[in-house]
Amino acid sequence: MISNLSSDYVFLLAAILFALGAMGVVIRRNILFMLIAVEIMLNSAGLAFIAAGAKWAQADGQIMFLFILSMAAAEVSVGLALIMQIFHQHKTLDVDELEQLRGDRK
Amino acid sequence: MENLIWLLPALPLFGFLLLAFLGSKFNREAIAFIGIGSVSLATIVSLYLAINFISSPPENGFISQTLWQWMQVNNFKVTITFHYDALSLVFVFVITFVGALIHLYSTEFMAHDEYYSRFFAYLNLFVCSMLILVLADNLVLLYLGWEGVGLCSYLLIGFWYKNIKNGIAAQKAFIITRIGDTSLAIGMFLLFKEFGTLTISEISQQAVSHSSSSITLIALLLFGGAVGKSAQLPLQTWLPDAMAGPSPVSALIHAATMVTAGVYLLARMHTIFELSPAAMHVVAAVGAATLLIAATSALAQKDIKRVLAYSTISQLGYMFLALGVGAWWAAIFHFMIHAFFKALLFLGAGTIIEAQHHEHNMFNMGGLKDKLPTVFKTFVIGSAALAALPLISAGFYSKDAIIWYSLTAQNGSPLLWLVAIIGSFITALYTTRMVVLTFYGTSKTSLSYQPGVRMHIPLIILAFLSVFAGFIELPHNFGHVTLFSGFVGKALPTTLLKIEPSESLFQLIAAIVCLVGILLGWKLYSSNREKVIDLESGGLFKFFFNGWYFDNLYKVLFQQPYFFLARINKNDIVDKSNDVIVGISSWLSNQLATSQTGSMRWYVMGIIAGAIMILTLQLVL
Amino acid sequence: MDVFFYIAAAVAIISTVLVITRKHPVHALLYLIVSFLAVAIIFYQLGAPFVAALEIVLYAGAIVVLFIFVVMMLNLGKETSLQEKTWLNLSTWLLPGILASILLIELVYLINTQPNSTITIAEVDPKAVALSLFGPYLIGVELAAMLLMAGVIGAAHIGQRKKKYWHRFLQEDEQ
Amino acid sequence: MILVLLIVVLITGGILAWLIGYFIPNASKWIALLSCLIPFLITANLWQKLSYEIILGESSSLWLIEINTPWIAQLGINFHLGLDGLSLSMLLLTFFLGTMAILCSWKEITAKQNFFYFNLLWVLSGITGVFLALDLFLFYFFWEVMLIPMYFMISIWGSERRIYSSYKFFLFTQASGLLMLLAIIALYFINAQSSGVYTFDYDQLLISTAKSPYSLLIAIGFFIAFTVKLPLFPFHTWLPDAHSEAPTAGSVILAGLMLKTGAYGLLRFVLPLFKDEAIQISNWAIVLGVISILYGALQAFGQTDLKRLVAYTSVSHMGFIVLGVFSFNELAMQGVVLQMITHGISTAALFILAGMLKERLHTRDINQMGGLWTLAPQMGSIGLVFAMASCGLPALGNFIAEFLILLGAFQTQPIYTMVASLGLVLSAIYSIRMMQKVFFGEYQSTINDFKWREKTIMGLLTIAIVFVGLCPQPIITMLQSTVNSSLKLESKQKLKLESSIKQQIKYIKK
Repeated sequence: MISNLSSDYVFLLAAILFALGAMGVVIRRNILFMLIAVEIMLNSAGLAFIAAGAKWAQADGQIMFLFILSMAAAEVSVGLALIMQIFHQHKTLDVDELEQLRGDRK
Repeated sequence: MENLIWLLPALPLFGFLLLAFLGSKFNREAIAFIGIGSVSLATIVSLYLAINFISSPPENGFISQTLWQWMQVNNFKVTITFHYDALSLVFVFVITFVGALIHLYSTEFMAHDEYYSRFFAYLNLFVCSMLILVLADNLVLLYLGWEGVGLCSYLLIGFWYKNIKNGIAAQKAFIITRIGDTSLAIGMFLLFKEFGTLTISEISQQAVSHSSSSITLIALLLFGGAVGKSAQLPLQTWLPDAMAGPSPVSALIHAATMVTAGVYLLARMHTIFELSPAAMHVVAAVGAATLLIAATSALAQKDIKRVLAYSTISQLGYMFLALGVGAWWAAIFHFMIHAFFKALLFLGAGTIIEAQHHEHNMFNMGGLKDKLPTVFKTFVIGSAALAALPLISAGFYSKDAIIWYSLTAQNGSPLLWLVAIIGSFITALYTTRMVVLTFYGTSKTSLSYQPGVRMHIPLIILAFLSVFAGFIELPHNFGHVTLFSGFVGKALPTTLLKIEPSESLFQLIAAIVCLVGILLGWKLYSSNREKVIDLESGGLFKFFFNGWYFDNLYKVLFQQPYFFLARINKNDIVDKSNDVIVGISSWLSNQLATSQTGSMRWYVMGIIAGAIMILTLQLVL
Repeated sequence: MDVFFYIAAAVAIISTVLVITRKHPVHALLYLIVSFLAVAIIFYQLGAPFVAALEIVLYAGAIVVLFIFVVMMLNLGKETSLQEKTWLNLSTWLLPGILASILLIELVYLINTQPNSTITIAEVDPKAVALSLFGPYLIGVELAAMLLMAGVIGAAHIGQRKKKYWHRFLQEDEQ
Repeated sequence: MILVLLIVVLITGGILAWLIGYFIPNASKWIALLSCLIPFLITANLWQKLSYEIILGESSSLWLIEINTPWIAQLGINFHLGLDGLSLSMLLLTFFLGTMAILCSWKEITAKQNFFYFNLLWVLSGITGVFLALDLFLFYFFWEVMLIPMYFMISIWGSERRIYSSYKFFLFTQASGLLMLLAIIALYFINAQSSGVYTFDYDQLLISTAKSPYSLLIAIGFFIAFTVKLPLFPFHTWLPDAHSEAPTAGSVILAGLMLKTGAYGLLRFVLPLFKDEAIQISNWAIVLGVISILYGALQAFGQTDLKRLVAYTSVSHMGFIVLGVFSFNELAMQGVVLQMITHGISTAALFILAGMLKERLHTRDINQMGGLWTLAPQMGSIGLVFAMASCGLPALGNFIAEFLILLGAFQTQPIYTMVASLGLVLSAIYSIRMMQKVFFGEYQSTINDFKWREKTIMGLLTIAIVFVGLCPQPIITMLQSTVNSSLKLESKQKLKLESSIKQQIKYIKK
C-alpha cells in the first residue's frame, strides 16, 4: 500500500487527468474525440473517489465509482448511437456543422 | 303647526317627481296645473304658517320639525330638521310667492316649447331645494339645499341644450358656484373641529362663549361660499353668462332667490360674523367693490338681460355691504324688495324679448311705449324701485337704509358711504338708459306677439309690491314705522349705531343723487341713437362692457393651463414610465440572446468557466 | 512502494496527453486503453482490488471496445486523420489550454490547502464494498439498473436506420 | 356553516353554468343569475337576523359568525372564515353588483357564453372569499382565485387592445400579490419566533406583540399590495386599460368590487396588525392619496374614451379612501366604508351606462356622442343622476361618504384635507364635461331608449344610491363595531379575543 504522504498526489493526478480531459473536449472538433475526452474526465473523477474512499477506509468511494462506471457505460452507448445518427444524416462529425439550435436568430 | 313645515319642500318635490316620471303622459294643461299647483299650495301653507307665526309667536322664536335622523357617527349627529323662525319666514314667503308668480308667467312664456314638462320639473325641484336651504336646521342639510340649487341652476341655464353656448354658460355657472361650495364645505369642517357640532342653533349658543383664533377663518370660509353662490367679486363672472337660460329662470333663480342664498347664509350665521370684526370688514369691502364694478359694467351693456344681471350683482353688493357694516335687518329688507322689483324687471324683459322676435340688443328696440302699455307701466315702476326713486318707490326705503347704515352702523365708514352713493348714482343712470332705449325713440323691430293675461297678472302684482312693500319700514324722521325691522329683529341682532348725524340730511343727499342720475340719464340717452352709440364707443366703455375683463383673466389664469395640462397628459406619463421598463427588459433579453452562438465548444467553455468561478468562490470565501 | 505509484501516474499522464493529441482515432483509443490500465494499477495500490478489476473489465474492455466498433463502422480511417491535421492548429490550442491550466492550478491549490490527515491508506476488501452496496445504497443500485436499461433502449432506438425521411424536402436515399 | 355555503353556491354555480351551457343554450345565464341571487338573499336575511347583535356589538367573539376548521394543521393554516359588520356590508355589495353584472351582460355576451359565466361566478366566489377569510394564507388563496378568471374575462371578451391590458392587469396585481405573500410569510415567522405558535390565524396575529426591525417592511409590503389593487397614484396605470377593454360585466365587477378588496385589505390587515407602522407611513400615504385625487380628476377631464374617463374617476374616488384610512379617525373610517359601497354602486351604474352606449353606438369615443337627451331622455336623466353622484351631490350616497371622510380627516390632517377638497371642484368639472359631451349639444346618431331590462337595472341602482344617500344609518350602525376595532383594540375586545384564543388552544389539543 502506498504511504499516506503520497495519497494527496493521487488527488493531484486526478486533477491533472481531469484538466487534460477538459482540454481534450474543448480542443477537438470531432465529436468522437470529445466523447473520448469526456470518458477521461469521468475516469479521473472515479480516481478521486477511490482515493478518498481509500483515505477514509470506507467502501463509499468504491460504490460511487461503481455508479460512475454504470453511468459512463450508459452514456457512451447512447453517445455513440447519436454519433452514428449524426454521421448518417450530416455526413460529417464536425461539431461546428451542428448549430441549428442557435438562439440569436431574431 | 310644527308638523306643517315639512309640506313646504315636500309639495314642490312631489310636483317634481310627478312631472319627472310621468311628465310625458300629461298634456300641457295638466303639466301647467301641476307645476303652478304645487308651488301655490306651498305659498298657501307658507302664508298660513306666517300668519300663525306672527299672531302667536312661539316662545323661543322658532318652531322646528324633525323628519328622520340622517346620519349619526359617535358624537357627530345630523338629523333632517326644519327650523322655521322670523328670518326663514321672510325667505320662505318670498321664494314661494315670487316662485308661484313666475310659474304662472312661464306657463304662457314656455307655452310653445317642446320640453314643457322638463322645464316645470326643474323649476319645482329648484323651489324645493331652495326651501330646504332656507329651512335647514343644520349646515349639512343647508349644504344639501345649497348644492341642489346649484344643480337646478345648471340644468335651467342649459335648458335649451341644443345650442352649445347655453351648455358652456351652464357649465361655467356650476363650476364657479362649486368653488364657493367647496369653501363653504371647508368652513363647515373647521366649524365642526372648533364646535364639535354642525347644528346652527348649537353653534350660536357655543359661539358666544367660545373665543378661538379660527373664528375669522371660519367666517371668511363661509363668506367664500356666499361669494360663490351670490356672484360677488371674485366669482361673479358666471351670472351675466347665466342669462342664456329662459327669462323666468333668470327672474326666479338669478334675481330673486338663488343668488340671495349667500345673504341668507351670512344672516343665519350672524353670531360667527359678530365675533370677528375683521371678517365683517372684508364682507363690507367686497360688497362695496362688487357694487361699483357691477354698476359700471351694467352701464356699458347692450343686451337688456345682461344689464339686469349686472344690476343684480350690484344690488347684492349693497346687501353684503349692509351685512358687512352690521345692518342685518336692512340687508334682509333690501333682499325682499329687490326680489320683487328685479323679478318684475326680468319678467318684463322676457316679455319684451318674446315680443321682439327674441331680440336682446336694446339698441334694436325702441318705441314700445305705446305697443306694450301694461308692460311699459310695470317696467317703469320696477325701474323706479331699482333706481330708488325717493318717497314713492320701495327701493328708496330699502337702499336708503343701507346707505344710511353704511355710514353710521358699527363697521360703517365714510368711504363705504361714498361708494354706496356713487353706486346709487350709476344705478339711476343705467336704469334710465335701459328704460329710454327700450321704450322711447323709434321702434326698430316689429311686434310679433301680444303677451296674454297670464303674463300681465304677475307683472301687475309685482309692480304693486315694488311700490307698497316699502311702506312697512319707514325711517325715523318721517313715519318711523318699524314693522319689518321689529319682526326680523327677533332672529337677528339689532344694529347699533356708531355715530348719530342728522338722518334727514343724508336722506336728502341720497334723494338728490338719485334724481340727478335719472335726469342726466334722460338727457343723455333720449337724444338720437347715433350720438349715444359714439358716446359709448370709448375704451372705458369697452372695458366696462367686458366686466372689467375678469372673464378673460380667469380664462388665462385657470382655464387655459388646466386644458393644456389635461391635453398633454392625456395618455398619462406614469403609463409611459411603465413602457420604459418594458423597453429596458426587451433590450436586455436581445443582448443575452447573442451569447447563444450554437457552437458546442463555446458552450463547453462556458461550463468550464462556470467550474472555475465556483472554485474561485471556494477559494475566496 | 511509492515508486510504483509514480511510474503508473507518469504513464497515465503521458498516455492521456497522447490520447488528446493523436490525429488518428484508433491510435487515440489505444493510448486510452494504456491510460485506463495505469489507472487500474493505481486503484490496486490504493487498496481497491475489486474496483481495479472492474476498471480493466469495463472501462478498458467494454467502453473502448465500443468506441473501436463505432470507428470501424463509420470507417473513420485515413481522411479523418487528414481532417484532424487542419483542425488542430495553434489557435484552437490557446484558449482551452489557458482555461484548463487555470482549472488545474485551482484544483492543485485547493488540494494542497486541505490538512492531510495522518491515517495510513487501509485496504477495503470487496466484502465490505458488497455489504454497504446492498445495505444503505440499495436504491442506488436499482437506479443504476434503471439507468443502464435506459441506456440500452436509447442506444437501440437512436441507432436504427429509419426509412422515414426526417425532413419534408430533403429526400434521404437509403444508405 | 352559512359562510361556506355562500362560496360553495357560487363555485358550483360556475361549474354548472359552464357544463349545462353546452346542452341547453341559454341556461347558463339563468343558472348564473340564480347562483348569485341565492347568496344575496342569504346575506340579506343574515343582516336582519344579526341586526340585533350588530347594534349591541356584544357578540361572543369579535366575529358575528365564525367557522374555524384546521386545513393544513402542520403549518398552522386553518380554514377560518369570519363575518362582521364590514364584511357583511361588502358581501351585500358583492352579490348586488354581481346580479347587476349578470343582468347587464344578458344580451352583450354571445360568444362562449357559458365559459363567461363560469369566470364571472368564480371571480365573485374569490371576492366573497377575500371578504370572509380570517386566515392570512386563505386570504392570499382567495386573492389569487379572484384574479385568474378576471384575466380571462378581459382577454377573451374584451375589445380591441384586450390582450395588452389583460397582461398589464395580471402583471400589476400578481406582482403586488407576491409582495403580500412575502409579507405574510415574514409575519408568520416573526410571530412564530416570539410567541412560539406557528399560525396564519388573523386573531392570534392580531394580539401578538411581536416587534422586529422588519415589521415596517412588512407593513409596507401589505400597503403596496393593497394600494396597487386600490389604485393609488403611482400604481394606477393598469386601471384605465383594464376598464376600457373589459366587457361591461367585467368592468362592473372590476370597479365595483375588486377595488374594494384593496380598501378592505387596508382596513382589515394594515391598520389593526401594524398600528404604529401605519402611523409612520400615514404621512406618505395621505400625500399619495391627495395626489391621486387631483391626478385622477385631471386625467378624467382629459379623456375622450368614456370608459377610461370613468376609470380615472374611480382613481380619484379611491384617493379619498386612502386619505380617510390613514387619518385614524372614526368619522373618516365610517366615510371610507360608505365610500366603498357608494362608489361601487355609482361606478357600476356609469359602466353599465357606458356599456349600453357602446352597444348602441359601437364606440366609446365621447366626441362622436352628443345630444342623446333628445332621443333617450330616460338614459339622459339616469346619466345625470350618476354623474352628479360621482361628483358628490348631496342626497346621493357618495356625498355622505366623501363628506364624512373629509370631515374626519380634517380633524387630524387639516392642510391635506383642504387640498383634497379641491377634488370636489375638479370632480364637478369632469362630470359636467361628461354630461355635456354625451347628453347635451346637437345629436349626431340616433339611438333608442332603455328597454325594460335596462330600466330594472338602472332603477335598482338609483334606488340603492338614493337610499344610501338619504338614510345611511342602517349601514353605519352595521359598521360601528368594525370601525372601532380596526382603529383601537379597546380592552373589552381584547378580553373577548383572549377567550376565543383559549377555545382555539383547546381545539388544537383535541
